[in-house]
Amino acid sequence: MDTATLQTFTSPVVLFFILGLFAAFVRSDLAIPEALAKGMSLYLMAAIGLKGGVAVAESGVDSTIGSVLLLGVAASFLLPLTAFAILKTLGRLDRTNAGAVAAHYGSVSVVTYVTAVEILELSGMPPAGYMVAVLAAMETPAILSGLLLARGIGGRTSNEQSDMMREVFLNASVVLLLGSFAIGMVAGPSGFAEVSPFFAAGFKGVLCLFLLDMGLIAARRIMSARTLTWRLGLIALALPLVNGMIGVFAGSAIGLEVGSAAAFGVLCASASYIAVPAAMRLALPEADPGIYLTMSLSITFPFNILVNIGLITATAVALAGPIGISP
Amino acid sequence: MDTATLQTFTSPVVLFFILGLFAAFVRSDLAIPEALAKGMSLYLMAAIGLKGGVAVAESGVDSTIGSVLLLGVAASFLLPLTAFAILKTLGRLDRTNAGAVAAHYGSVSVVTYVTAVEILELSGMPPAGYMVAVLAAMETPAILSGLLLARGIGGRTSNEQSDMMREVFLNASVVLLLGSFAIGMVAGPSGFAEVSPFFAAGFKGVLCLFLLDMGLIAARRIMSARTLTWRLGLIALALPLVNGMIGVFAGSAIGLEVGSAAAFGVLCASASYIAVPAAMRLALPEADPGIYLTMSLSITFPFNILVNIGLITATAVALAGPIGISP
Amino acid sequence: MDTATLQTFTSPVVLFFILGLFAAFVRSDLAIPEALAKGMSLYLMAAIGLKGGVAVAESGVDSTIGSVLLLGVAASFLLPLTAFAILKTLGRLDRTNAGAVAAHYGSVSVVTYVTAVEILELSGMPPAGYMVAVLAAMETPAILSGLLLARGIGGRTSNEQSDMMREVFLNASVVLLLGSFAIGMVAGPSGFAEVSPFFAAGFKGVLCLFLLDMGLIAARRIMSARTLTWRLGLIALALPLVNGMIGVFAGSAIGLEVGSAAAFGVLCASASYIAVPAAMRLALPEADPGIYLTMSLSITFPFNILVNIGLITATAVALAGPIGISP
Amino acid sequence: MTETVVRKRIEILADTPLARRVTDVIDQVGISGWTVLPVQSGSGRDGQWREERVTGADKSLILSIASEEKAAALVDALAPILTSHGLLLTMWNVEVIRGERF
Amino acid sequence: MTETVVRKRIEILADTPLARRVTDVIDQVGISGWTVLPVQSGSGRDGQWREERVTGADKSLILSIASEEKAAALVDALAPILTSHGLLLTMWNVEVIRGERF
Amino acid sequence: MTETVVRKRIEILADTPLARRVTDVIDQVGISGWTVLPVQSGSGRDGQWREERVTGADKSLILSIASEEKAAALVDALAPILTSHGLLLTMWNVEVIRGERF
Ligand SMILES: Nc1ncnc2c1ncn2[C@@H]1O[C@H](COP(=O)(O)O)[C@@H](O)[C@H]1O
Ligand SMILES: Nc1ncnc2c1ncn2[C@@H]1O[C@H](COP(=O)(O)O)[C@@H](O)[C@H]1O
Ligand SMILES: Nc1ncnc2c1ncn2[C@@H]1O[C@H](COP(=O)(O)O)[C@@H](O)[C@H]1O
Ligand code: NA
Ligand code: NA
Ligand code: NA
Repeated sequence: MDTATLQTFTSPVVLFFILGLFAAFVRSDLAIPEALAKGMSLYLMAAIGLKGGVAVAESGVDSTIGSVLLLGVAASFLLPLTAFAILKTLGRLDRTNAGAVAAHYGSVSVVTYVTAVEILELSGMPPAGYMVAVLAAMETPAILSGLLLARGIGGRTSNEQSDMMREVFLNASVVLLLGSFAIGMVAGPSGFAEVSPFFAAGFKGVLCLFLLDMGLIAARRIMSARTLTWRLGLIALALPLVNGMIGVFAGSAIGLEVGSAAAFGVLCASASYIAVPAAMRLALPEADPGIYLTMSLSITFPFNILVNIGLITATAVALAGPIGISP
Repeated sequence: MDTATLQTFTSPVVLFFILGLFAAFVRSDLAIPEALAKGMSLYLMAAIGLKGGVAVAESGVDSTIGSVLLLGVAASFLLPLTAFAILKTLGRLDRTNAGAVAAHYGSVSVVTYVTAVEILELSGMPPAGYMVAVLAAMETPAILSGLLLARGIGGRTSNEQSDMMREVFLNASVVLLLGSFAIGMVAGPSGFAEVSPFFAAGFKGVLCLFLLDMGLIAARRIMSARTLTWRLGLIALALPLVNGMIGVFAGSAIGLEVGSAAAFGVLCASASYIAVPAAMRLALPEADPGIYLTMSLSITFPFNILVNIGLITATAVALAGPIGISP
Repeated sequence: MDTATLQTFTSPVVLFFILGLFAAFVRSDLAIPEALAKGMSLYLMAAIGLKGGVAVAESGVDSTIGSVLLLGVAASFLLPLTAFAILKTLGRLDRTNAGAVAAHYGSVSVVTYVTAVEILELSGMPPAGYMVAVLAAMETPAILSGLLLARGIGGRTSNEQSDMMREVFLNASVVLLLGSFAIGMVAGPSGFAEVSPFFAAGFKGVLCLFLLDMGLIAARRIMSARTLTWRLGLIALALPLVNGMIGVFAGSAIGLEVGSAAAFGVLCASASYIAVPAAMRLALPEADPGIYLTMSLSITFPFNILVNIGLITATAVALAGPIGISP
Repeated sequence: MTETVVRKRIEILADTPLARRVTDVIDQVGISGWTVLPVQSGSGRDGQWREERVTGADKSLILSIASEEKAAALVDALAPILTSHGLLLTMWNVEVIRGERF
Repeated sequence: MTETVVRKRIEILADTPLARRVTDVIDQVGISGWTVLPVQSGSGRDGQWREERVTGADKSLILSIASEEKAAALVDALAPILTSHGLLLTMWNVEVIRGERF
Repeated sequence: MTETVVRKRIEILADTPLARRVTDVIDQVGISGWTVLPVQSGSGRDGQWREERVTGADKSLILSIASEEKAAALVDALAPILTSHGLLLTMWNVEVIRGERF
């Protein structure tokens, strides 16, 4: 844990996120143009996909890949259930809003994952390349699960239904992540070498600027949040803690090595703020983005980056026992 | 041919283009912000210009440069003539639209050229640096030629005339390509060294994302095309085939080495979708962009990237004889 | 001087600026999307801040840093006084406009500084890392000074007052420069190594494209300037000359080594066109941006880049005496 | 004097992810077209927002020109989802040339 | 037939750095909201301009829907700074649904 | 009560490469200015389009405030190229402050 925590707070990546939070809190007019922020998020997804695909091409497929994919899909589909129960009872949300929020916590945040990978690599525990496929696989089951919770089966016209399904299975993140993953597998290490100055060497720098922007957005959003209660604020801290622990235990249980188990914990702990909000806007327009975006983006995301990645890593290391600690 | 074809389909550059086509065909909402796409196209032009200029500064001017420049200008001016005839008769277009389309096929596509260079370099046959000057020289004669075909001499007010001439000779691509080429020549290899991490190392990665976007745009355009007939679709395949062969034979005939001859073939085969559409919108507003953009961007461009570059390279290799084949 | 002048005109960075000027003067439609230009300016500030912070972390704090910071603040606050006097008498501006223009000349231009650093480094005279802190410190005193000159103390509601103070002390450039500087100091050389392919290797290339855009903007602005007199044009050349000399003498006097003395001269010579115009628009909306932006951006900025950096460097070298010249 | 006719101009502010739902309705009531403009920021009962393309929290302004009847049909079609989808609709008379298109 | 009521639509073109001053006034006169659109270029007595985000020389279009009285209050509140701040204000009647919001 | 006068507001949707042709005409008929807004996507008889800045297939919205006579002159001047250039023009009355400018 020490290593990971230290890495967290001297890593430029995390420091830029803190700078963004700070700038927004003091009401500076610093802002990243949205076209650029969008472009950076596409770049990060393409790069992480490629890298994962190349790693799989290089190392071949680990025997655990099947079980971890299955585990990921199950987690994405099931984690919203407990979240939904908590949000309705303790959080006092109506069914629609509880379902919408729950979907966010079942799904994953690409940037949280990427930041965790940076920190794990610095600590000498890189996760396996196929974890990118797990990341992609976990994006969407939670959306279905959240929708079922929010309004049961049935309803909608078939036109809306097909819109929704397209949004769920062919949303930009899923297509780009899996597409780049496939490209990485086909091109392999030699093909990737050509583009690695752009996609590998530039990666952390882009991540810095992107996290600067996320810091700005997260802080501005919470400062103008009107519909967030303290109950929901606490839940937005508790869910990543609990889900992260579930994830890291389950990951260790099925035999993932320490880096991958930590990464899986982070995936469970993370909450989506790109793919799921867009899907919810379409599928549950009555749900309030002021609730689900503020919880996932302004509370859970910073908590994961600044605290929870460190906790999860420490837990994974502890679970792996003394042999698991490698420099 | 084998090598080039293989390189084509394992190159991340081409694979990202295919991903873009795929994403659009399945109606994913993946999209690159237009400000970024525009920026990437400017970057690519500046980089290719610089690289060409530095190569010329390094190697000095080949004795063939004069003749290939002349050949390029002639091709750009004359290729629209046959295209026009075919478009009016077989394609059943009126004079205005036939002239507008013909201009596109005489002119060149920077990105097709750049992709060809990547593939040629991977196959060990890099074209000469001065081919960038040929590329720039071929952009505009076709515009004049297409306009003459579309409405003869005369017409327009002198104000419109001067607007048009500015658009033709000082359009962004020409200025940026030739300007960067000149900068490359002045700065030379040592000056270029300072900026090469940005302009050289990052090049292929940017090309990947740009081709992802071009794939999206090309596929979306053809899916919503309303005015394109199957006759025009076939012509959009035939013209690059024929023009490419003309180019590679002519290039070999004047003594270009195999990489440059292939590159010249690709220039002849390629159809503009940046400089010429803008000029046509101004000069022939009555012509239908639904025809000329769909043909050049949605049919000819993918055909060139996926098939024709390979064919042209194979032909250039064959023409060069057994001695020309180097790994 | 020879070296620096030569470096100036074979550096791609400067050549791209000239290309921008040229393209605008011949009325080419070349344009960089504004979202991208804004993004590049943020990137440049983050990179220069980081680099400075890392340099300070590496070398420790020079004994002169306190005095040069003080000198910088004083220069920023005092240089507007002479400028104001000249602008009111010789320039025939009213009090409001004279104060607004004067603020620009007391403050600094990040990109002029960055370009000077490039040229100084190529000439083997890199300025000290802490000069970035001086740059940040000099941004805002001039704004206060210019406002005092324009309308004395008093006036405004407290609401407007606080708006203004936020704009002055927490404007985007100051926060980003100082924030990145702090991150560079915390992360140190090892933390910076992770992100250096993005922030260090890519720097000069981005600067090329940014200066291309600045060339376009500077030239277009002067071509459509309606309120600029030849008197003001001359003052926009004289002020950087005089302020630059004051700066380089003062810098040498307090014992800065030759590169830092030159850099300090450039800071004094440079005129803001990012932070100050925004502050003036808010604080002095009656002042005419057609005057202050045209003077600082279209006359002083190109003059500094193309001529004055060379002059100031030569002066710094001369002042340092024969011993000061190191390769 | 070029002749003009009077048509309705309808402008609808919607969250970008919901814009397609609005344009689908415009197509369904038989209006000949629509145009979408970008929006940068705003403020309403739910507080302020700024364009946040990354999270999809940005808005678009959809404008459409239509005859009085088709405009009324559009308003009727949108009325039920106006509140649930947070749409803002304004409508007024404009003069257009070549009015037979609309 | 969905019922509509008549409100004022006010649009104000302002330099982006000054936009917040305008929206503050809108908030102060008690109007329920506003929306900001980006602007690309323009031409007036001071010559042409193009969006220049780097130097802050870009403009924004602020639109607001309000009742007749609140619109008049807004116009009165903005009138004194209209010239000094270079604002351009236009206003007209529009039909809106759920007019009680404005 | 601030005094307002009535002027025409004209808005023209044009392909971006053709926008300068429109603004040239505005200048020629003696109108004091114009403002250009970006446009993102649209749909008409020729099908849907999305902003495609790379190929120049994007549109702009040009707005201009003018007196009734100058507006009529503008409409007359644009009428001949309206169809060939694919322009969409709408026009309506607005109240403006400091109306002598227009
Ligand atoms: N009824 C309409 N309302 C709003 N915009 C329209 C309308 N009809 C056409 N447009 C716009 O004008 C463009 C060209 O239309 P068209 O000439 O019909 O293809 C479309 O792509 C839309 O952006
Ligand atoms: N009176 C108004 N005038 C202009 N835009 C408004 C107005 N009220 C609301 N809006 C816009 O509509 C969005 C949603 O409003 P609301 O539903 O009131 O939160 C706001 O963020 C504004 O962009
Ligand atoms: N008649 C007009 N119609 C539309 N926009 C105008 C008009 N006059 C001025 N503008 C806009 O307002 C800005 C400032 O105008 P001015 O104060 O006249 O320089 C111009 O750059 C245009 O964007
Ligand atoms: Na999760
Ligand atoms: Na060609
Ligand atoms: Na200065």
